[in-house]
Amino acid sequence: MTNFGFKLVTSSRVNLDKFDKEKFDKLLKIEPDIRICMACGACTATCSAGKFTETSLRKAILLLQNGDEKGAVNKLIGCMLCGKCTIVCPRSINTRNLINNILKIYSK
Amino acid sequence: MNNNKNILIIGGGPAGLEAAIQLQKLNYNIILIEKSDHLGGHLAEWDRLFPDGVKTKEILDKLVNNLVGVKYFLNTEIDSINLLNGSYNAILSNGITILAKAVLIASGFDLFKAERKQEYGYGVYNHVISNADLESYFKDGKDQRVVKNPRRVGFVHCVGSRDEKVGNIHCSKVCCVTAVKQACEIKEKFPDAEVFCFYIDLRMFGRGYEDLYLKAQQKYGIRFIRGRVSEVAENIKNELIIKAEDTLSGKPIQVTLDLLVLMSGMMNSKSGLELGEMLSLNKKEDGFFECKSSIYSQQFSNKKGIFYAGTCTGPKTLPDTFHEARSAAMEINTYMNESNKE
Amino acid sequence: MNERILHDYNDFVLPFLIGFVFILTYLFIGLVRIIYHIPPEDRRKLLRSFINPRILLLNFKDITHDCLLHIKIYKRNLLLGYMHFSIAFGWFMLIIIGHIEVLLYAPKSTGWQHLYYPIFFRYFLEQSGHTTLRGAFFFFLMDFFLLMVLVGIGLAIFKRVKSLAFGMRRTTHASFADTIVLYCLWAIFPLRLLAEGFTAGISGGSFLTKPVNYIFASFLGNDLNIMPTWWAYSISLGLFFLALPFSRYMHIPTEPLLIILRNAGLKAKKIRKGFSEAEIYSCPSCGLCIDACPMNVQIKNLKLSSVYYMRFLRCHNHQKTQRIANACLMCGKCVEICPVGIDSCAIKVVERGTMNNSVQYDYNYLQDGKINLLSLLETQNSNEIKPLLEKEITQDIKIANKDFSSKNRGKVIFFAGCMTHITPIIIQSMKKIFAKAGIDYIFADANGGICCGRPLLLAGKLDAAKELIKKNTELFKESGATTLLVSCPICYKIFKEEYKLDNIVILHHTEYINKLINDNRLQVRKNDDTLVYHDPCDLGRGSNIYEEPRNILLKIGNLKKAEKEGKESICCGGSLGSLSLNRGDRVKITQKSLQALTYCKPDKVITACPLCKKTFAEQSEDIPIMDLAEIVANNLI
Amino acid sequence: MIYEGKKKIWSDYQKDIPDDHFFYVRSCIRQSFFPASEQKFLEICNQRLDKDFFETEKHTSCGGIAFHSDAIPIETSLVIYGRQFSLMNEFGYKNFVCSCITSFGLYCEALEMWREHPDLEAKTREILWDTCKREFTKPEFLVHTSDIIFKYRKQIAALAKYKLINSKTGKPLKVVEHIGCHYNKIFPSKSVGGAEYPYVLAGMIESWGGEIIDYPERRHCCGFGFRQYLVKANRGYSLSNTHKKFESMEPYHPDFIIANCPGCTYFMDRWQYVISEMEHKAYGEYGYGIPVLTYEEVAGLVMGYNPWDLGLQMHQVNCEPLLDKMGIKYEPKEKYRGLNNKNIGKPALSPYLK
Repeated sequence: MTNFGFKLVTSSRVNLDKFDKEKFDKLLKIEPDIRICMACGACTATCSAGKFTETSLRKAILLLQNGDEKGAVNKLIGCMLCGKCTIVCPRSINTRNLINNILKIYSK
Repeated sequence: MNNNKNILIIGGGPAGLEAAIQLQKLNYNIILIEKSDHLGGHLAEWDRLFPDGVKTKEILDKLVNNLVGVKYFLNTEIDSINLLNGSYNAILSNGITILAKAVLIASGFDLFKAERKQEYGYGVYNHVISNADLESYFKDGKDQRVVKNPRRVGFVHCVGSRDEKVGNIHCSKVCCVTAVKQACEIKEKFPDAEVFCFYIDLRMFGRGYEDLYLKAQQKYGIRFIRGRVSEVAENIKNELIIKAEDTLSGKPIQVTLDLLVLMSGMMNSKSGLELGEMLSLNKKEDGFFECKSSIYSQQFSNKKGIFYAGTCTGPKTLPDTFHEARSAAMEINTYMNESNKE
Repeated sequence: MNERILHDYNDFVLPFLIGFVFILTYLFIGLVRIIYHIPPEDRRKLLRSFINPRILLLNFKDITHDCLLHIKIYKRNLLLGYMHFSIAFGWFMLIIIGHIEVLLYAPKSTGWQHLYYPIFFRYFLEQSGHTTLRGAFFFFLMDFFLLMVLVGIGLAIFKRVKSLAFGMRRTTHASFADTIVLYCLWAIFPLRLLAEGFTAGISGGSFLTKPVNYIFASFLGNDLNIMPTWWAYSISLGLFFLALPFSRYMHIPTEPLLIILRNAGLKAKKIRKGFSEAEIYSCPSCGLCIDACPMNVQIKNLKLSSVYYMRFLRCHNHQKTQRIANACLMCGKCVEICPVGIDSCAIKVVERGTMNNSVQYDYNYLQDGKINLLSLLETQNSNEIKPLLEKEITQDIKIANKDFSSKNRGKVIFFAGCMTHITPIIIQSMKKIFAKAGIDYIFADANGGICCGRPLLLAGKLDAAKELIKKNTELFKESGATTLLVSCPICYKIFKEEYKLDNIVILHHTEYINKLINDNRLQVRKNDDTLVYHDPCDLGRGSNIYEEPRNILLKIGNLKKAEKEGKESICCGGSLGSLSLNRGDRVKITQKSLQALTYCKPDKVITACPLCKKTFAEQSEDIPIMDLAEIVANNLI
Repeated sequence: MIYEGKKKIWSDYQKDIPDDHFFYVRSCIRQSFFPASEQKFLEICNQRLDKDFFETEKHTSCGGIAFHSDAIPIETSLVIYGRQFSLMNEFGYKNFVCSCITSFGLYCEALEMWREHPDLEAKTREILWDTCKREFTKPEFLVHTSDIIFKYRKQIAALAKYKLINSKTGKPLKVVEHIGCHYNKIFPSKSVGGAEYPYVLAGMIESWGGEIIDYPERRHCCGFGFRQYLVKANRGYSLSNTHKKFESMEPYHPDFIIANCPGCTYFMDRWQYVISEMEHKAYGEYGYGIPVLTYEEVAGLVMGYNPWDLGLQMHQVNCEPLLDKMGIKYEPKEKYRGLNNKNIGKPALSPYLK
């Protein structure tokens, strides 16, 4: 093929039609709290691991809902389960159980 | 009859009706005029009310039943009105002339015309409807634009509100919670549908609103996406393809919908504005009438003997409107007593 | 009386023999299984324990205390204790004396006879002439212990009807096997009484059997009834043995084994095999842990208590065991009050491991040089660190760390912990105390630290936990300090149990403050506030610190007792131990725990754990919840 | 799609276009790549419809490409526009028509700027006088050549030899209309039909018998975007935009694309070749591409001009299938014969694009 010196760039747009409902429902069965997050970011702000690395439950939840499973996992693998987020969450989401199960269902 | 007891109420919506009822109790002669062919204003087109889904009919029946003895004309507008030694002399479109000591303007609001936001394709695409359309669908289930068992339904908040492009920088206050209410109702009607709400800010300011929001997430699994829908298109199957950004994850998103509901905001009503011209009433930049004081005396206009109630002075919830109607009645009563003493 | 055997065998002993032989073989196989599943190093431990006199003595003591005398249960409730004691001890003595009799009076008896003579001796014995003193003595003893057992049985039956009298609010539902064994147990001794009663005319008897003999003989002819009663007696015994392995009463033979294993220093390594199997069969399903479990505030959660956990483990219902393992708060109360001393929490952690240890994690960020003591800590003269921190390259930082730590020989290093960072008042109070006592300390995680690893450990993510432990250990050693001071019991427990910090002394601030006061480096003023102290799970039951906080509080206000405290204290509900328990369930626990604390309407509730403080504070409107450090700081002179 | 709804919106964007007497300026890209289009535009307007469209060799490029790639400052550009307008004035015209969308956008913007910033206008006026000794003036009407063809669409239809109808099936041809962004997205009010549902090309297609198809990415830019194309490193973005549009219109099987912007016409045509090389994919039927025509070319075909006189051979994508559909007679071997009978050579073809 002729080399043009440039290529098609893939779009960064997320297509929600392609969202994997099955996996997500599995997660919902174990920890329905994921639905009630209002993305206030308190968890991320207080996160012990967040001080050193890209850990953010808030982002992970959003990425997951946008079908970016790998991205979500990467935002959580630094978690030390210390539980600060559970305490600051205004919606009292059971964050540790959520994190643990997201990693269980979506990693590798 | 005694003109000193005449009060002209303009607008047969919740504000007008409630004020009429209260003033009637104080033995004034009320003349209420309504431009449309029915009482109740927008309330009559709505199905259920936030936050707890009360049927509008209950409220409406209450109002109309308590209306006994109030003279009202439907399909009637003001042709001309002017001050005539201390009273307002109004000539109605049905030929009748009224001399009233006080005039209560309860002319209410017009819903923003969704088609003005062309990128959303209201009136152009087959499955784009407005919040009002959805309410009437909930009432009679007739609207053909709503497909059977939609897979995905979207709600666009702030259509014609907080939008300089259409000249409305103001927030219409009630659309957020209305959207959440309607989203829940959609899920009740179509449990398998995925529902998305596209918002700029969620303004759950009222009592019970936040609970409704939580319920929408928890019970109905409605997805709230912070980001304004930028464009809507139709694919070859006549489904809607909408583009927005999930600003919280900073990702542009696209989703195919079977139904898109536009949350049209509130604007001062056209007829109200015309009346404002006739009486040279002050407006604010948002197009709604200016109250004498935005904090203390909301019921007073810049003209003696002319009072306001309801959404003609800015977007309001129904409870707000009823409070205003009642306090307007009180103010008018005081005004009548004083001016009759003179 | 001298040996005069009427018959040396009768068919009625068969049911007993069958049952007895069956249970012996069953126990033998079970024992082999358990030993087989114990990991080699533990087996060695076990063997060593047999040649260690101290442990042997301990075994003897524990077995008599727990299996015969049931001391623990006495402590709970006298009646309940006596019931267990009388049945266990009485029966035990009947067996012993039975054997002695056989040895004395039937020395010629053959092997098989050795099995059933001691049980049915009265049937095979004929008394001739008048009773010798020695004979009478044995007759008396046998009747005495029979009576003792019968009283126990009586109580047991009564307990069925009215368990509250025995201090038990809730008990477990008995399985089919349980009921059979139970009814056999109830039947055995009354039947024995009847049998021996009928035979007493011939075999002789004492204050119990003789009267029975007279009464019955008087209105029903004697000889007719002898055989049926002996048969019934033997059958009930046989049935008892046959059903035993499938019933909760399996704990009777298993418990001694458990005691031996435990004293040998063994711990649960697998969910259902080896040591934990011994624990599973030792569980008598007494249900004491149902009342102990904080989750019992909700009926729907009753089945989350340890007794059910052990049960579901026993019948391999892992769906249920996993559910319980995930929910458990790990407050350790059930372990504390368990009469058999089963550490169900340890098994739960093992089970969590099977679910979570493999869950992905990535702590590489701990290894890149960026995280070092200097970047995290703060001292009074932090201006001395700043220039060091300017240094970018990790090498320099290492050097900087070195000369820094050399400065800190003998200093106190204060580790607040994650939880304490969201209750800053505790940190402020500690700083105040340091200042007052003029202590030169370094604040290890002033700018946020690394989690201690206990939450991971509790979640069963052992490998992950190890990485955090490794990094923290590094940092502490780097610091050059000799005392590690902690404000969070969660951290404290794991520092004590899992960290190898060599010669660094680990103290919780309750111990430390107590020491400062005793050394007169701190003075506190006394006022007449009534205080109640809440024992945090990990500090009290977890680390056995009960006295220090109370000593301090006695000096500050007048300390009242909580409804339940010390070993009995109820978890605050915020515990990181539970994974799946959601807000709704936790709040109910918190409220109940708070009730128990405030039933005497104290002015303040004091605790020594940031998590407890936070959890209670959310639910307590009028009574302030304070950390111990806080109240001390407020009352410094 | 509700047609009435669209019509309603179109009615909100009526642009008054004078009927006659225009000063005509050319497009750099068009006169080099589709010269026939501009030549035929004048021919159609002046001879066939006998209107008065005047052009002079004195006019220059608007400098738009230089401007958009930050090569010249705004002041310079404004003076260039000023000079064009004063030329118009000099020859006694009041209506200004340009054949380039970039220019059209810039002229609109200039007029707007001058209106909002009188000081800027004064400056332009001054420099224009100092440099060219010319009087600064503004046109009464500023239109684009596609506006003109739109205005005359009915007359053209009256003169039509062919319709945009598939002569074999009798069905209307499916047409994708693509509007240059700078025609209506900057000043929707200055366009025919507005930005969301532009009518300028749709109107022509309608009145010549074709059927407009409305595909999801119709709003999308062709991708030229100056910097995106001119800087090679960014060219991938330029290409990807076109690719996105083609992917989106593919299921509708359009017979051809009509565009009113020089850049769009050029890139949507040429990129089809590049995509076929990269993706091994052609978007038309039977391995052909989708022809991308200028409105003059379409008008010309409808009026029965010889496709080769219209310069259809200058396109990368072969237009024969379209001509066959419309039932237009043409001489295959004439295709690449230049005016001077020399062969002008054919464009390179990829194995994946007929």
